[in-house]
Amino acid sequence: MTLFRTLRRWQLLLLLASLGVPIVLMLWKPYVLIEGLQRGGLYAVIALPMALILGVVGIINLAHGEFMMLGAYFAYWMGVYAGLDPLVAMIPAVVAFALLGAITYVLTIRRALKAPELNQLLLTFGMAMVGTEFANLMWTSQPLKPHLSYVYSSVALGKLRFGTYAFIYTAAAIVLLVLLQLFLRKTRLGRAALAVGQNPRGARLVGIDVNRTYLLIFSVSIALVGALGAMFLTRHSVFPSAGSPFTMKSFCLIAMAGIGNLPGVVWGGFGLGIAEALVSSFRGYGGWADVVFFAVLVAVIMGKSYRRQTA
Amino acid sequence: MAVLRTEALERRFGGLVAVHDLTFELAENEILGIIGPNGAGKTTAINAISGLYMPTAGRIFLGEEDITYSPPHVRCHLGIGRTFQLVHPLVDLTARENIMVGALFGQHRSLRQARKTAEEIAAQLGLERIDRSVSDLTVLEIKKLEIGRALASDPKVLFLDEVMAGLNSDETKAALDAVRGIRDQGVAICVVEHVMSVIRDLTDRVIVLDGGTIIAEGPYSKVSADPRVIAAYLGEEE
Amino acid sequence: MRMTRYLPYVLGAALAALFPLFSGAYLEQVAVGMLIYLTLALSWDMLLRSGQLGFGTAGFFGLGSYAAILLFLNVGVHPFVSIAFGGVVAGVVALLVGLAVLRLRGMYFAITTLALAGIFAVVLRNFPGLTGGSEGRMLPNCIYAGNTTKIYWLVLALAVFTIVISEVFERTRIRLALTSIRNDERVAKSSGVNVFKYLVFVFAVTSAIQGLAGGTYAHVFGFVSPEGSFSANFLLLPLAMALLGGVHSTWGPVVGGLVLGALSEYLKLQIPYGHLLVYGAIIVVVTLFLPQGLMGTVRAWWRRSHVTRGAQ
Amino acid sequence: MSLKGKAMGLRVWALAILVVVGAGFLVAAEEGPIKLGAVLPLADITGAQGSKAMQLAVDEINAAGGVLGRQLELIIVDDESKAEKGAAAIDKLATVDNVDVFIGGMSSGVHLGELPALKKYERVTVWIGAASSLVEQAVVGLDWYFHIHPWDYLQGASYVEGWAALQAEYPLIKIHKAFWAYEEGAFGTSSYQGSLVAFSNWENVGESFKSALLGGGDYRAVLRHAQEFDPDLFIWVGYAADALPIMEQAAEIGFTPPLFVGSPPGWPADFGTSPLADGVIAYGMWAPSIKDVSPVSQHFWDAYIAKYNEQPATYFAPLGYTNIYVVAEAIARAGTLDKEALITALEATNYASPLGETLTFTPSNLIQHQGFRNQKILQWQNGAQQVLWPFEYATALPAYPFTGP
Repeated sequence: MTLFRTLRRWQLLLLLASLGVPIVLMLWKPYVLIEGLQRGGLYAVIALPMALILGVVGIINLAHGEFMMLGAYFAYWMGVYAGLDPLVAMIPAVVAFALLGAITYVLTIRRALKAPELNQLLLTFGMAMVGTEFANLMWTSQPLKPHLSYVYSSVALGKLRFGTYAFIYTAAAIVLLVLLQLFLRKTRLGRAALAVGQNPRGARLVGIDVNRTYLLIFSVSIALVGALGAMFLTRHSVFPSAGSPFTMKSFCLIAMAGIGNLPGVVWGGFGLGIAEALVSSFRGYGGWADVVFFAVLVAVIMGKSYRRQTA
Repeated sequence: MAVLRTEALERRFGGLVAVHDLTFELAENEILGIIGPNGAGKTTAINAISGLYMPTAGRIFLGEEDITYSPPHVRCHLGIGRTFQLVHPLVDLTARENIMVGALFGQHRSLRQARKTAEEIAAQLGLERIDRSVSDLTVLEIKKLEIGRALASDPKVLFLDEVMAGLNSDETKAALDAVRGIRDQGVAICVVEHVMSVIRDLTDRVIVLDGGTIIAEGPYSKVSADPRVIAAYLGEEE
Repeated sequence: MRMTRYLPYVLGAALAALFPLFSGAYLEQVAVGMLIYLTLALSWDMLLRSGQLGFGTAGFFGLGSYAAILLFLNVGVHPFVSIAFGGVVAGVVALLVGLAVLRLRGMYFAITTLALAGIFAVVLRNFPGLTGGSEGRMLPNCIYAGNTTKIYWLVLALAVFTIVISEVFERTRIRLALTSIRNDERVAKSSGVNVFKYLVFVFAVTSAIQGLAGGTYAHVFGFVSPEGSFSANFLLLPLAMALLGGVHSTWGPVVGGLVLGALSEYLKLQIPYGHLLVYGAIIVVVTLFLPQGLMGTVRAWWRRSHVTRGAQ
Repeated sequence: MSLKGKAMGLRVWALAILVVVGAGFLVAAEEGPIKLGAVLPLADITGAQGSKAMQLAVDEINAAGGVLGRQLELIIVDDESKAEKGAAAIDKLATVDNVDVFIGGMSSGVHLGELPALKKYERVTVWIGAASSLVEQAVVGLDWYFHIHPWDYLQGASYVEGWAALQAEYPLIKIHKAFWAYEEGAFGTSSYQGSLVAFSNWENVGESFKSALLGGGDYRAVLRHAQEFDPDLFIWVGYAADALPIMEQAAEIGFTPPLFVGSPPGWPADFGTSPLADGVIAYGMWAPSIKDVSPVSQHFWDAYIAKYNEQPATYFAPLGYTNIYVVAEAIARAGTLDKEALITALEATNYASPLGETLTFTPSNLIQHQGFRNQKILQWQNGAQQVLWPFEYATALPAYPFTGP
């Protein structure tokens, strides 16, 4: 009783919807829920490192998807030359991309942090272009994808048959979220990063090495997104422009959740994934999935702004 | 006849009540001081009256007009001018242009008139380097610029939020003269200040806020002796 | 006195207008592309001067393209009328959208405008009866039958029109309003600036310019399609041009547009395979070493050399 | 090998004779190379390999003495897959380089933007790309315009013919119901709509999906709808990036239609190495295996690999090669670069192309000079694409039905 009294009406509606919709879906179109969670997990997990960079370093990394694309190529060639499965190649990818991230930070981002804010947009836009064209020159625009038999494993429950492997994205999103939250709340470095993200000047005053924190967070994020590129490759083809749509999707998710709200990114990803899967589940309406994605996005942002004004 | 009047003004942020039951009047040609410990709700009160925050309850009248729910730019047009606690110069404009903003949008002057108004106000305030970019100006000059910008909108009521903070004694003295000069033009002034000597020398009357509401009101000499006021300030210092 | 002040502009405009006399069709065609992008870059910057980062450029460009072509094909008006209609439609839609979303700030506004562009494309694609669906619509004959010189003048007129609007923004109270909103919105409000009104106004005007550019582009190249007309190129390239040239002024985006437009064409001819890599690398390097953009750097250098000369 | 050598020898001789005859008519003043101006998207593999194959053909012809005693010069300009860049490229080739013939081409969207410029110069244009019938409407009545690639509706008609032939030849194959999954952009939609008309005797259901090329990549909703419909033939029209993921996701939900057809403009490099590929039907104009039945194709294959040390991976490579030879032979036949003579000579084209078929120009629905009209029905078998139809180029028997992994 007290619980309900403390909740406002909209919170109650939201709670009911977030519990009710999955239950209805579970009974009505179970695969929408399953595939929506899988698809949403992919959106969410790829958005998390971008959210981290935006939250702490404060830049919108337009080359985010390109780092993922390069990670996928890395995993592909690790498979060809070293015989590594992409999921195993995530380990060397973390190392390689942490290094790439650190180099990128030292050579470019650090210098741009002092410049007017929008320069970082232009800088990362240029980097995205360099990344795409580098891949294009090296490996042409022809898509590459290794054959992996485990990616189409599935189970059948009665008449319902669905893929199980793609839950790896759902799981990865949740695991990464938990790890990042633990890191940010429980470790010294993480707390320092949070402080820097909220107020770099104040953090510097209390003795935090802001530059080193930026370097760390940027490298970690790029390492993560590089490794996620390898995970992406298991179920998707890689080609030079494979990453750019994910930059946009990630940015949308972060805007929906609000800067610094990592759990919001994950729930938003799941929500959008399910919404898209639901629209697509009606034959002939798949073309409207994008509109649903954008409509949900705009509705959430507008709703939040409205609430902020009335609160 | 009061220039500005509030009735039981309240402003909440979620569960936090920053200002409540704030009722006061500002008379013509009066200099009113608002004092109180940190977090007493002084700046919130100014924000609510100037319209940056909408009040959650109560009423605000400017003269006869009810401005409780008017947007901030309309309140400016009607005659409420203000400065900000931390200086907020418009950094991409020159000093002159900063002042012109008030004249252009507060009083809807033409560009030429606004330029002239800016010159006059700068001269009145003793702001000389009028065509320099803001980054070249001293703290005192920036404070003058902020007062000038507020003044350029030709206010009936002027709120000065800690304009004396960070000035040395000579500068403070110059600033006090400037403020008196503004009052002499027929502008009612409301100053929020931490520096008690300023309040003592400048104000006709003082209201003391604590916990978002008025705990004492009257001339400085009377208020400063009020045990509740002393308690409020002592509470802050421990 | 007055004459000499405007002399450079008159000379520049005359030079631009007479460009076809000493260029061939090729350079005219390149200039047409550059001027379209320059127009978009400038309009994007005009909104940015209010502090609002708009990502709707491609969306309003595409909307204007479609409005112009559909009116032209279905009603048969003069191409100019249909281009103007494209601008009006984009402007009116922006006005309505702006009334709803211009309470948002920062990246929330940016992402919402981006989302709107996505929505336009999908909606137009899903009404194939009118819009031709995914394939789009084609003009039987495009404007001036492809005469590059006339097309150049048309697009130049569009660019000059935009430059004039931008200068009007720069030389009237609008500049002080937008700059104060950008620098400190609370100060602007308290100083009497009707922030919302100015933002909606600027958003509608710049979107209308983008719609005009879209309508012109569609008439010049003779077709509209969801993929072509709403291409992310119409957002990203203008953005890069404005930032590289230097934001918050008329001449920054203009110079950025000319420099990047010429550079991309030159690189393409020099390095057929891989010119985009060099182009991207140049953007990175310029961003790092000229953080104020080209015009900002020139202005700073000019000021510095002036000050030192004054001191001596 | 010897067959190939003989065919090549014949070609070179034929050219040489034409060259000598042509040279006889030549006015001595006509010096300098014959210029061919190509516009292609060089950042895409289609344009990159297409342009390389063009250069290969030009080098071969020049090594054999050129045309009309003059060398060929190939000038390639990147269109960057942008309409305005394509238009500027046409203007550059026409006014700066003063090319004699326009060749090249890829996307319909870019080509629509180039057409105003091409119409301005009215020079002979032999185009290998742009399949949309929207383009056909835009080039009605242009006597100097030659189009090599089949229009979208011609492809549909060709497949109707192919499936009729296959069903007649192999009675086991029966098609009554077809499900079309097409990418939602212009490419997929126009292919689907072009085919709908042609396949009116089937029960057709179509649904669009978002290609991985444009940020999609989840096909399961469409595949489930197809599974519910239970078609005899399932066909997806998308891009190479969709190929393997579609097979995986179909395997995931257990969707195994008797005929599983893919119709991308090119296949990913690894597709054949996946066991999921086995039995997948491919639509296309060309496959490497055609070299087994066509000496020209074999020669092209070997020469391309020898020159560039990579395999042709898209049919735009043999198309680019064809583009040059068609133009060069027509110039040689015409004996002049005069426009009317060249058009007449092009109309008489009869070129045994590396795509297998012999290229001639005949009228299509709206235009006079349409080149290829037929597609091929291929099948992935043991990691390679084999030709099932037309039977004259068949390299393997169909494997039927598709069983999945």
